[in-house]
Amino acid sequence: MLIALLNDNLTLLLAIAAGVLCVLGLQGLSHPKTARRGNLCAMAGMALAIALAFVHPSMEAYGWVLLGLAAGAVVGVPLARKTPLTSLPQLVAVFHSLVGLAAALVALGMYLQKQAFGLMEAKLALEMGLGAAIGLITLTGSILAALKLQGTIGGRPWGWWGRHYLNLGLGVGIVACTAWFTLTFSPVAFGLIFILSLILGWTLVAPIGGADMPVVVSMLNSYSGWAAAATGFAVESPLLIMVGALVGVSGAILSYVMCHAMQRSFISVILGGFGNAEAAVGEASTTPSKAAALAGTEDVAYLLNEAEQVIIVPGYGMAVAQAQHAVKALTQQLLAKGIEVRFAIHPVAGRMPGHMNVLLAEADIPYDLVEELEDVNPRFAEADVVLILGANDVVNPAAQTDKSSPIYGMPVLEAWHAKRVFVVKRSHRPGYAGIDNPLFTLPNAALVLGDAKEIVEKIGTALKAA
Amino acid sequence: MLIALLNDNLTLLLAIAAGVLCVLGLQGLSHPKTARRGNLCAMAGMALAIALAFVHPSMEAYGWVLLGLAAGAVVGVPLARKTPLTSLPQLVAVFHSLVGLAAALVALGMYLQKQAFGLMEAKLALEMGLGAAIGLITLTGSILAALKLQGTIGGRPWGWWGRHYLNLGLGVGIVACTAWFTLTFSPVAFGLIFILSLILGWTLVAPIGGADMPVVVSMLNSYSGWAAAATGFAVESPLLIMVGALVGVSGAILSYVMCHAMQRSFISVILGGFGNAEAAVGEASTTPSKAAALAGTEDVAYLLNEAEQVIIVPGYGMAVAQAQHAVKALTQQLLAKGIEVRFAIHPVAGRMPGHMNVLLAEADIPYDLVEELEDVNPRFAEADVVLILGANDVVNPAAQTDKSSPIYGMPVLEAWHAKRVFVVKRSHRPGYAGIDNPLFTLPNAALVLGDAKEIVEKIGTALKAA
Amino acid sequence: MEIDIFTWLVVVLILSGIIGYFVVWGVTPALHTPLMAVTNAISGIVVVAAMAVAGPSILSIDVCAMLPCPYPQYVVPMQWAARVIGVVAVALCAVNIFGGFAITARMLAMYKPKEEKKA
Amino acid sequence: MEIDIFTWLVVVLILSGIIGYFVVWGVTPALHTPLMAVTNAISGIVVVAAMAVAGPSILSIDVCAMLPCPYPQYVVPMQWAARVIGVVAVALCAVNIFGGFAITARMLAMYKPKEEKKA
Ligand SMILES: NC(=O)c1ccc[n+]([C@@H]2O[C@H](COP(=O)([O-])OP(=O)(O)OC[C@H]3O[C@@H](n4cnc5c(N)ncnc54)[C@H](OP(=O)(O)O)[C@@H]3O)[C@@H](O)[C@H]2O)c1
Ligand SMILES: NC(=O)c1ccc[n+]([C@@H]2O[C@H](COP(=O)([O-])OP(=O)(O)OC[C@H]3O[C@@H](n4cnc5c(N)ncnc54)[C@H](OP(=O)(O)O)[C@@H]3O)[C@@H](O)[C@H]2O)c1
Repeated sequence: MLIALLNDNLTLLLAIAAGVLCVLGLQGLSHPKTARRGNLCAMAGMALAIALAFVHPSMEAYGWVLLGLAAGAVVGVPLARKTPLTSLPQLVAVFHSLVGLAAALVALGMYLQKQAFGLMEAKLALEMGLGAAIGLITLTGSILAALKLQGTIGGRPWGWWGRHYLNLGLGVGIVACTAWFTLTFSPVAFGLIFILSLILGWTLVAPIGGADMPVVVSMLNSYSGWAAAATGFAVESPLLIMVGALVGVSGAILSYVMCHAMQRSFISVILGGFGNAEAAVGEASTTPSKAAALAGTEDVAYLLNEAEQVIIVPGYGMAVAQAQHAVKALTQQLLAKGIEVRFAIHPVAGRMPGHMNVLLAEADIPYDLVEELEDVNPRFAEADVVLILGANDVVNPAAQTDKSSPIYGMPVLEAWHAKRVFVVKRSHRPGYAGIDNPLFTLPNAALVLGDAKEIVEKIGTALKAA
Repeated sequence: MLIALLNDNLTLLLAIAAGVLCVLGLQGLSHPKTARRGNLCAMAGMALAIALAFVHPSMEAYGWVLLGLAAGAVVGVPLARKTPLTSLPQLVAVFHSLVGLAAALVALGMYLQKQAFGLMEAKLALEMGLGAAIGLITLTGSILAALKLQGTIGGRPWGWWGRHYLNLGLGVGIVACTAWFTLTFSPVAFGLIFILSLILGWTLVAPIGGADMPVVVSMLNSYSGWAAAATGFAVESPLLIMVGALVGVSGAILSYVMCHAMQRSFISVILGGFGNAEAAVGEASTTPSKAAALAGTEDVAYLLNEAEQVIIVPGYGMAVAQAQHAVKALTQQLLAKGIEVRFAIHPVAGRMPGHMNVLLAEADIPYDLVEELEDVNPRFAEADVVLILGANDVVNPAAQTDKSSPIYGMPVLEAWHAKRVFVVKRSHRPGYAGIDNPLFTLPNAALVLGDAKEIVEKIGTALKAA
Repeated sequence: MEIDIFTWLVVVLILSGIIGYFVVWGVTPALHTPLMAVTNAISGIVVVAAMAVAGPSILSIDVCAMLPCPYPQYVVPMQWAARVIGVVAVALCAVNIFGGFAITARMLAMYKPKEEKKA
Repeated sequence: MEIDIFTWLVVVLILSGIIGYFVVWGVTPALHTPLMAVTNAISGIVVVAAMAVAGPSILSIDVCAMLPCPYPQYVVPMQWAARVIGVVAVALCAVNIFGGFAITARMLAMYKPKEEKKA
């Protein structure tokens, strides 16, 4: 029979210790130097948590539990090892869905166990209903987000006018069923909570455009944390509550940071208003309005060779092309010629916060060449050449000039102030937000069409010849 | 009869809310903009705490308690309003002593109350013993620190060889009496805890030199917090524990910051080792070894007038002379002439962390002229004139050159790199650490003898004439 | 002293939320991706609850003599169902934990000691 | 579920200590003096305990019929002594609280809005 997790003073203190280790884990991320130590702390915390669950007096089915853990490890580790870094956002979304499902299953399992002996209580029913609802919303929401990110279903938002009423109705339905369940412990009510939550997760995320998926993923991260916390109340585990709150707060803060960097309100993202505008513009702008100048790799190499200051702006395209190592080689060539090279990182370049930093770090590009938005923007005016590698929205001047643009107000990298701007991309298609970029047709700008990695390599070869 | 403070769920949550308000109070200090709002939060937290104590079911003697509160307010507010800013460290030390005494009195009161009904318990006795001991150590330690800071008793450390053994003996005695008290609730044991703790507070602080008093004050701040936390365990109040821990950690971190800025180990400060060396050197160095050049206020004004970049280094002397407003006026004169002015702030300039910042803020000197050690040090080489106003130890080059100096290793403001250095002070006497300053006899340096305020005003007048 | 455990758990929630606030704002933006990965891993903490569901021994129908079992004939099957569900939940969480830490480690391995000079 | 209140209080101590660590390191060095002043003020929180000592009503000697009073003749004087001691402690803490906040306010009043531009 299930015994509540809190059984003695020592276990409580050890559980808190496990939670503190997780805090130290996040604390380690305050600096790259301590980050790996932090990760080890978090691992130790989780190991301690699992160990405590193992020595719990009610634990009997060691074999079964070990089987479950082993199965998870066998699936999880290769997944983590093999997934290309560009698919990380999807993978993270999938992982969130698993936690959501697990929280719902825990609620279901507890219900079966308690009902078997006729031991359900109202307070427990409330907590279980809450845990299951948050968990299942996370489940379908994350799956949909992952599919949108993967491109399996179009990132196109679902613009039906009635969607807000539908969501509201589903929300009210879940609350009502939870109340019903709390009072009667009826399996029908519990089942309805499951079904309605599954639907709500989907309909919440469906209206949101693909461009906003990273915010959604972060929000679902937060939800998965609150699902864990709700489960913690049901099983009376302060550890679950502590770690759940950490995760919940972390996801919320990251969503906030992203929305802030895109200069948009969280509410408008969640209600999917932006997604709409984007869809409309996106369709119109698959062909550029004015012809953009084109340039060849030799042109770029020639001008780089003449330059004194070069700024490289990496974007999502660099990640897709896995061009970071080629970029590193090019950087070394330029530095060897005494040319000053900087990397300009926009906070939402790529598809996750810090995405570009991870890639540049992978290629071992020195940290001190990398600059953030505020520091680098004044420097564009002095730059001779700006090389934009698969970035688009984050260098879009419309954000400053075109009030009707959906990204109006978002701070961008002001690459256009430089003497020469080269944009490496494969086509005339717009970036993730689906909007035209007037930068490409400016007189000092030219497109270099092709895969970022190949182009950078060709520039390198041409530069060697120069 | 005394009822434990934790009596129902709502009170617990409200108490935590009061604690959270105090956290918000400290959080507000992360920026001057939010600091006043923070102070209001902390006030609200304390008000809520007092209100909760008032509505507690066991509360009967409203009149008495109100009397106590009123008496405290009548004494505290004028004290806080009238004390000159230079005496703040002493005042803070005195306040710590009050909290320490209050914690000890609470323990005594509880003991009387419990004993009256024969309701003492071992756990309670242990917590009360601990609270009383920490509180009383804080009491005498703080009083002695305040007296040393005030200069009523000399800052001279007490160098008796046996002091470490005495302290150790007293500590062991307190532990033994606490054990005895826990087992027997004997009033004799309790009394001995009181007496030994009072002595220990004194003998702990006596060996520490005057120069280290600010560290000691901060450490006693920490102790007063831990005394509150120990009391919190005795009365079972999570609020006392929460706020006590905040204060305890804050004091410890401030001590650490100060020791770090002075490049010395906390242990050596507490054991009073530094104090000794200082005493020896201090006596030898009341007369300068080489003759320092002297300069008049007209010389200073002339060179200031010619300068392009001026750096002002304020120190304790500026606080003593209350020269900040005169400095502000001088700064405006210089700025009006197109001369660049900066203020260089050493983290331990003055007698408390942030002392100089408070004074400059009081005189309304713009925040962006004020620079910290690391930022300003590279700039001294470009400065035409450095004006040192009552600073001494924080500009002592011996910290970098003289391995035998007690301040060797402490980061200092490298004023000597400037073209001309003027040091405003009243005499040839050394600074707080009691050691000679070779800067004064360098060829590019000169002393301007007199009170900082008068000198600065004279320089201003001379500058107007120039 | 009639404080419910529930209230204490609320206290833990409040204090942990505050800790989370501070610790997350302290994370450098360059490490926001590893942060997402590591919070993903630790959200697998639900494994503790899953183990509590999967772990208990299966009681026989005799227990219904003492407890108000509503459907005595299903007492054993329901417990087995709970165990299977619990094990599945354990496995799901384990994917998260192992996968999340592996991804984090993989990302952090890119921030090599060489870059650590920028303190 | 035999968790002592004491253990929960230890949990509060640990979590609050962590919060204190983060919040204090977040204080800008320029405000370290006001920080000392405000922590000084809030350390007057001992007033809560002092009020608990000063506040209870004085029970008459009759109570010794139910409680194991060791010195029945002193039951009332001891309670009065506790009350007086409690009131003194309340006053001491009040000096701290009012004085500490007043000093902090006085110092912070110097950081005027004009300086707030440096965000
Ligand atoms: N980082 C985050 O946390 C985050 C969060 C939320 C939203 N977002 C959104 O994501 C976007 C990020 O901006 P961004 O400038 O980095 O990317 P972007 O605007 O999506 O543009 C990426 C560009 O890379 C090009 N590209 C794709 N594959 C390429 C390849 N193999 N070689 C060369 N070029 C390639 C694409 O053009 P072609 O197809 O023509 O090649 C595209 O124009 C913003 O809209 C931002 O709001 C990011
Ligand atoms: N700030 C902190 O938190 C803190 C903490 C711990 C220790 N300390 C210690 O305090 C010291 C601070 O260094 P500091 O350079 O600011 O001060 P200092 O080394 O104590 O020197 C102050 C100087 O001001 C002069 N002075 C005093 N009254 C004056 C007046 N009315 N007009 C003009 N000059 C006057 C004194 O010389 P005359 O007597 O000749 O005038 C003295 O040389 C360091 O030793 C530091 O370690 C500070």
